[in-house]
Amino acid sequence: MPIKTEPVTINLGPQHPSTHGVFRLRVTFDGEMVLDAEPIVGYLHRGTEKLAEERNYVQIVTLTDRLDYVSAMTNNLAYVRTVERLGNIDVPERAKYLRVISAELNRIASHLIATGFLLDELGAFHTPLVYCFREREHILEMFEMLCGARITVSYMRPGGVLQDAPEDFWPRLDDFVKTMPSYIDELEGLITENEIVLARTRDVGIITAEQAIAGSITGPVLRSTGVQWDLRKAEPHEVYDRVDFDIPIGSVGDTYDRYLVRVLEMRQSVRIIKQCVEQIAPGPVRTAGPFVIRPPVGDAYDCTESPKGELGFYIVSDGGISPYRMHIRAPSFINLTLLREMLVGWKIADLVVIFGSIDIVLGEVDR
Amino acid sequence: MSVSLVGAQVAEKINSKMAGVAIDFNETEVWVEPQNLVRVGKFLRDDEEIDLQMLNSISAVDYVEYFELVYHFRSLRRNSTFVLKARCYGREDLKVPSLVGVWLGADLQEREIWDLMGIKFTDHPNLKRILLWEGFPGHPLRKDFIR
Amino acid sequence: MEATVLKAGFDFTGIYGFFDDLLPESLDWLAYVIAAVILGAVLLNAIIISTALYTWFERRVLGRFQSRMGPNRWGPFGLFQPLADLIKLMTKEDTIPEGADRPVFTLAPIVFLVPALLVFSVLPFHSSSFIGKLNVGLIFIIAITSVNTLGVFMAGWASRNKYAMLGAMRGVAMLISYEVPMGLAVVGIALGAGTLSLSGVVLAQNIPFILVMPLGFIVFITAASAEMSRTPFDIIEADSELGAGYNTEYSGIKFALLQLNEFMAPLIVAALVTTLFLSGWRGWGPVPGPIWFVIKSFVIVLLLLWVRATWPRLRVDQIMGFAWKGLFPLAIINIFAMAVEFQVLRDDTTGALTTGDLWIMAAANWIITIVSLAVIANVLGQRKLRRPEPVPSQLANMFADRPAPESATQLSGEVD
Amino acid sequence: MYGLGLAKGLVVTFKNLVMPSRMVAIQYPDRKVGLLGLAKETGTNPLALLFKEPGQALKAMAGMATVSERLPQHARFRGEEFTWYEQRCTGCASCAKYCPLGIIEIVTSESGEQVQEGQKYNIDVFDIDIGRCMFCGLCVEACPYDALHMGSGFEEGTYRRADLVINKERLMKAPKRPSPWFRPQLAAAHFDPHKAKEGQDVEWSDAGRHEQPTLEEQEDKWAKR
Repeated sequence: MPIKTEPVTINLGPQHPSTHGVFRLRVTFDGEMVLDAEPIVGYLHRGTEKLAEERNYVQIVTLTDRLDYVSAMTNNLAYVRTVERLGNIDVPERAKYLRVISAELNRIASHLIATGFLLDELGAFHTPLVYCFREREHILEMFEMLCGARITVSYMRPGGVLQDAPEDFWPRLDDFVKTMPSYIDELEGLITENEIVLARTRDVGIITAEQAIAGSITGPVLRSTGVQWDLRKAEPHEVYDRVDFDIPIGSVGDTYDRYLVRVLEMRQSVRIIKQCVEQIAPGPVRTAGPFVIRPPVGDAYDCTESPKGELGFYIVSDGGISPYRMHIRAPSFINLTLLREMLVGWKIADLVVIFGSIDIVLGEVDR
Repeated sequence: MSVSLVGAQVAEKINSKMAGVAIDFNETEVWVEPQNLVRVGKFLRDDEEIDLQMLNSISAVDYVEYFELVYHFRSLRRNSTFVLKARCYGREDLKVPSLVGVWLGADLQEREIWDLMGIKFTDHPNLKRILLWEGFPGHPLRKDFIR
Repeated sequence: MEATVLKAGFDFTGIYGFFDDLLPESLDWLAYVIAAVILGAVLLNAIIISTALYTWFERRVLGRFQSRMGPNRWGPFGLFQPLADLIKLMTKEDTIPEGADRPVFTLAPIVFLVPALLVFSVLPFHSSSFIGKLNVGLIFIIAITSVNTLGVFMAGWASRNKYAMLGAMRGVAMLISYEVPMGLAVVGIALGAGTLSLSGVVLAQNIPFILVMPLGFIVFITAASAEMSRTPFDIIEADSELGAGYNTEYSGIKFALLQLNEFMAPLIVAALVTTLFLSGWRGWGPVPGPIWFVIKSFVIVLLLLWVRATWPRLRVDQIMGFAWKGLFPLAIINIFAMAVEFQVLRDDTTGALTTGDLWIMAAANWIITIVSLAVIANVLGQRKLRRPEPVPSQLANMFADRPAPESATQLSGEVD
Repeated sequence: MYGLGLAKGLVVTFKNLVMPSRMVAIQYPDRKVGLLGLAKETGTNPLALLFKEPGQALKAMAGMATVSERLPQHARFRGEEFTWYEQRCTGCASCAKYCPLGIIEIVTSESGEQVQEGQKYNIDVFDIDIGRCMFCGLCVEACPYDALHMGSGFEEGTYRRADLVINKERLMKAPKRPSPWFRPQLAAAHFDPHKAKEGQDVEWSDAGRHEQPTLEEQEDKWAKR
């Protein structure tokens, strides 16, 4: 007598340890094998785009903190750049350097979290996660020096940054730049050559470069497929054209490459910060201007390379004190497009790992 | 810096292939009729010189008398960007052809626009609400949405 | 010498004799019962208290591995933490999910716990201090630890929860697979010791068996850590995948029992490994046997903790592959080598091995171990550790609009 | 060689186990100390402590002694104990206007008192609902007279939401320890609200960016116009 089997449908989430927040994945399994997967988002939808329509341009900076809440600096950067493009606001040199330094610090912090949680999903009993958080703590403390808050920084303003870094920030940053590479080495020693990690991540969840580009995938996920594309080089904003850094890429486009690209990017970020510290010169950090900005009628789209991918803001101004419409091109959200293609055919354990390697933040997915 | 394709040139190219499709243009943008979106999209993607590989972002703006769909494209090979706009008039029962067949990346973004703006994308494989729940009254990003 | 120190307290015959003298002739059976109850109570409490202390120890050590403190609030150095946990779990509502198989759901924690406790009844903590003087101790242990599988499946099935069911199915597959290498590793012990009695095994270890059969040790400790489902083999619980696996739906005192079993498992494994491979209570100097036993177990526990703190989890198919393609051949090699050596070296008349024979076996087995491990690692492992060099795809060119800078050709530079 | 990566990982975790510099956890709100730690905390040597306070010393040896501990904060920390100077406040409600959440309520009335700049207003109500506050600091940034400053606390837990509304009386009574966040004059004076002791409050005259205008300046600016 043949044994009758049938596929099982499971809702992974919204309360599940490895969905990075309130995310639901409706998965159909055949035993352990994934037959179908559908992401269901929206549990953290706060209507940021609608809220922005009734706030003035400076107040929206606080909203952008809460998009990708593990890298608020890059969100601020993308937003204020769009407003500056819309309102033709100049930025002082020193502010540009401070922006790059804080954005790169935040990129390291975000990639540390991505790596830590990826390893957590691989089942490493939180050890790499705690190590990553320990290093991230240094970055958060530096943010506290810069702007008084650790996560929701609200540091940047259209026309510069809020305030200059305090005196004790610079020795701290030097110390960080000096010690961080060795910590990354240590993290790599724990992970990169670990045979269990290799067995779990190599050739798992492959996407090709063509697929990724067609699916509008950006960021480390795109670069892991071998596409050397980074907005910091392609569209050098702020001072990225004055510093020397490389864009690491992966060879296959699997989970392991996505991890490796992030680690290599952390090293490059340290390198950028180092050069910025050498180049930065005293000066004003904010263009004098009214607190309430009234950009001319029109629209503008600007994007920066956030740790998750291309973060873009499309703002339509009607000449008033608040945007007529603000649209956020959220990389985490759009990177989910190919989730099904990546997951189908793999096992439950791989599902969790592949999903973790995309590195989404639900604040940005749901906005 | 990424180069923005010149609107006039692109409009000319589109019109030379499909007469009268590009109805308006400015420095960096081209306007087309919504029903021509898929044709234009295929052309923009496959044309050797324009070569827009990636659909970067789709936004919809409610200008009260009409809705404007804003497509931001990017060519990674040529490091160029381009903006395509389409206006659809009316408030109810708006229908726009879906670009999922041309760029897969339109999938979630079009669902989001249907959810928040209420513009239906025909031929979309899975046009459901995405951020709000099924049965939510109205489309909140419209200017006439009242809680 | 060591035999005199703790003899009276833990010896069954001693207690039995004491009560036998005390009670009248017709109540001999009562003396037997009293002795059994006393010893059972002492042992049970000792195990459960040491498990409780072990939970504290594990959490503290894992905390230190992870740059944390671990529990240190309750009592001296946080030692009362297990008590607090127990009170918390006991006062929580004991829920049974709707549609669950209630009797099975209730029975599962007990089915879990009893075999784990039974294992201790045959372990020789001291030359005369074990309770069941079982002449088939080895087989008893292999048999009794297999009951765990039933518990996993009962818990997963009765919970009426898909996650629990998945965990249970994984658990059954994995636990049954790892029984095989574990059993085969024990065969090597039986060959080397010439007996199935656990005290006999200890007495036969003139040099610890870890030196005589390193391969057996590796197979046994790996299979045992899979049996107790800890990283890298914790797919049964797999908190990042299945929530909590088979115990998803458990709460209150039932969950406490499951946790008790889970934390008892490392102690069992450590005690077993100490008995089978580290010559049990035997040691040097004036230190009494039980202390040696505890020290050796402690080392094994630390080793298990260290591994738990470091390595990620394997996937379910990789775990099965590892059992059948890795550990199983190793165990067979171990048995084969031991059998051949035994046949060659044994005394023809008594069939016993001298200490010198054991040393010869050790030397041969170390060579076999290294060679076979290298071979198996190469067969099992991805020999192709090198990956294709990353080549920038032709689909993108970041410098299409301007001359590319010099350094742009570099792919992933070193940090200067 | 296969298996080397696993060993490498073990070495890394062992390094973290034994190196005391990697133990970075901060115990909050109090820290367990041993005998040596307690002696260091009280500024005596362990032996003297053992004689003077045997109870405390034994407790410390049993791992049960605690000393209070707080996460080191930078002076610029944006915290909740808002510092408000009624002498500086004109009731212009800039802060209320720029608050993204609209949680500041200000009610003013005419005082009838005429100063040279114009009429002075009474501030009847000045409520900050910190239960909904996200401490973005825009109110402080917007204040044209440096009357409102961020504070440095983060421990204001209450049982009722109503208690989280800071009203004018509480603001006036609170110790004046403003955070130097967005207040360069305080940062230049190296004022650290976490280290400030009782009585080291910042007077209202020192808290502003602007000098008090002299009488001549006032005449130039306002009276003669």
